[in-house]
Amino acid sequence: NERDVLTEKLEDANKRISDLSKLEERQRIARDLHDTLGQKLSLIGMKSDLARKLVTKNPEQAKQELKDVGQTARTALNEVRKMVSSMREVRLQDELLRVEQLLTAANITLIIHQTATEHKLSPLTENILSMCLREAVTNVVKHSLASRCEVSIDPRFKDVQLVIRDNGMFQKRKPDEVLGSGILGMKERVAFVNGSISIDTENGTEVTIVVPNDAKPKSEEK
Amino acid sequence: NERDVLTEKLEDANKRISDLSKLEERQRIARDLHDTLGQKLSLIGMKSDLARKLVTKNPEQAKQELKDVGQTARTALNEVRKMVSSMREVRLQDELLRVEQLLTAANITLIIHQTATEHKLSPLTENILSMCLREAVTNVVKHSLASRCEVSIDPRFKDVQLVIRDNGMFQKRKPDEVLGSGILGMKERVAFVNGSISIDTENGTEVTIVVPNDAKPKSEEK
Amino acid sequence: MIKIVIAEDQQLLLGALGSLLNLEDDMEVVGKATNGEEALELVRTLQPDICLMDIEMPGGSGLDAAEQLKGSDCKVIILTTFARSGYFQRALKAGVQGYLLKDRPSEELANSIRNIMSGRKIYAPELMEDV
Ligand SMILES: Nc1ncnc2c1ncn2[C@@H]1O[C@H](COP(=O)(O)OP(=O)(O)OP(=O)(O)O)[C@@H](O)[C@H]1O
Ligand SMILES: Nc1ncnc2c1ncn2[C@@H]1O[C@H](COP(=O)(O)OP(=O)(O)OP(=O)(O)O)[C@@H](O)[C@H]1O
Ligand SMILES: [K+]
Ligand SMILES: [Mg+2]
Ligand SMILES: [Mg+2]
Ligand SMILES: [Mg+2]
Repeated sequence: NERDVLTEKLEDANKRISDLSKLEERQRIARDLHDTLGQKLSLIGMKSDLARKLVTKNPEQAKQELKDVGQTARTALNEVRKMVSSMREVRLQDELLRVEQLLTAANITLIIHQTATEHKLSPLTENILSMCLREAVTNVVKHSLASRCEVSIDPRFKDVQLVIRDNGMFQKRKPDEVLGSGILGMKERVAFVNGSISIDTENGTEVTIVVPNDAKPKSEEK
Repeated sequence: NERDVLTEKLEDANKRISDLSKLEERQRIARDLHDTLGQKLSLIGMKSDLARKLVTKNPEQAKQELKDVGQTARTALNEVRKMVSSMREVRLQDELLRVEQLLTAANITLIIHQTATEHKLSPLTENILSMCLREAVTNVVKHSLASRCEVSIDPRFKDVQLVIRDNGMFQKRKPDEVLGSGILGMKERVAFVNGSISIDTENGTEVTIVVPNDAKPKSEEK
Repeated sequence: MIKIVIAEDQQLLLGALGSLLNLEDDMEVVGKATNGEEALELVRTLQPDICLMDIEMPGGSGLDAAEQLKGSDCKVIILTTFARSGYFQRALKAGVQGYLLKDRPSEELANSIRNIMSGRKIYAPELMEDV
């Protein structure tokens, strides 16, 4: 019928958008790669050839060329590193999209409360919050039997508060059951940046996480 | 009104799909880069340091290390090239060959007008033109009853014009027929890069597409 | 003399790193391994002061080996190229004294080794972002 046809069309359109976006991103990266790395690698090739010829004729000059080679290689690697880390930064907003899909698939209504804010979160903060969000929502899907899940994100002056609440039932473990690693993992990560986490199991489950805005590992020693 | 709300929702959804797809693609590429380039660039850095220290102490050994540096740089450059070229996709000329086969099989004569040119098309431009070419020619084969099809490709200073013309009859749809997705898909793709498309159904069907030479998705404009 | 064992699966890198450190007056590379298992064996038999460890090696990762060496007299330095999810945390748990980039100039690496010998811990900021 007509509705099915429309649904199918929408799916087609979504697939097209996704393909084009991927293509576009690939091409952008390809251009970057080509421009930044291609040139530097050619330079390294040429300079190392030159240095080889200078080893006997002009050792001092050879050393200078070799300094350039080392420097160029390190700059290139830094560029790759930056490229890679900007590519794999887990953004909280992206993670929100993912958990939305997860909850939709599980037929649990998601309600998001988000305070608009100018505070930029540090990548580490975003990473830790994303991981906790994912784990807490996974637990809601796996254990809660809830029909609704609320996520609220509240970036304040010095810290961010993330709350994941469901209207199900917290499942107590039997004494002989093995412990899950999810809650433990959240605790470890949050502790790692001197944040706090608490879990209220009164009505459904409510996980409250507070993490400093500019999270730094506490063990950093220099 | 309701229609506006729906349209806005759809746009939101499209943006989400696009963002997620880009993220996925970036992460895939990050993994690749990581594995191939990181090690080689580290090796180059170390070997050039070593060679520098050996220039006076052991010139022969220094030369040997430098051979390795040059070799590693060239291997890495090849890998970058491969990666970059695998990121570039469908070529318009390849698509032309494909539609030629299609038309031959349908017993429709193909006439190609192509302005020789030095203008290099951006990969995204090529991709979008290729897709439109394929769809328009598929329509000629499916609906036109034509004996002849002309394709002209005209890359100009700032944009490219692609025209697909047939000498058949445009088939009007009956009001109750469901819409095809082909023309819609072309429109969407062309709009995605701020191009234009028009369809003249006076004598046979003539589809005219104009796309910027260095096509960029609209969303990149700031 | 600072006695060093290196574990690195890429032969060329292992060779270059070994030669570079041997060129330092106060250092001696006493053993070279190509995986974590071998590294553990060499540390047991040769009793080095420092073990430099790559992470990803077929046949026993550097992080596994570092965990085994936790609390031993041999100080462990992890050398790696990129941050990767979870690695830094594991390295911290294993109590490594250094978590450094592979591509820093050799002079810098030598200095880091000396500082770590005198009891400091050094972690490269580039490698800490991923958790
Ligand atoms: N939202 C929730 N609703 C109901 N029960 C929960 C919820 N979150 C956690 N639990 C209970 O707490 C236990 C511990 O959670 P945790 O995430 O640590 O382990 P897990 O989910 O069982 O395993 P893993 O995390 O390794 O996937 C769960 O097994 C479950 O019994
Ligand atoms: N070259 C053509 N000659 C005659 N009629 C055409 C031609 N191109 C399009 N049409 C008419 O326009 C309609 C819409 O084309 P469109 O490509 O959008 O859909 P479709 O080809 O029917 O389906 P789909 O492309 O989704 O397989 C066609 O069904 C046909 O009636
Ligand atoms: K020495
Ligand atoms: Mg869990
Ligand atoms: Mg069609
Ligand atoms: Mg390795």
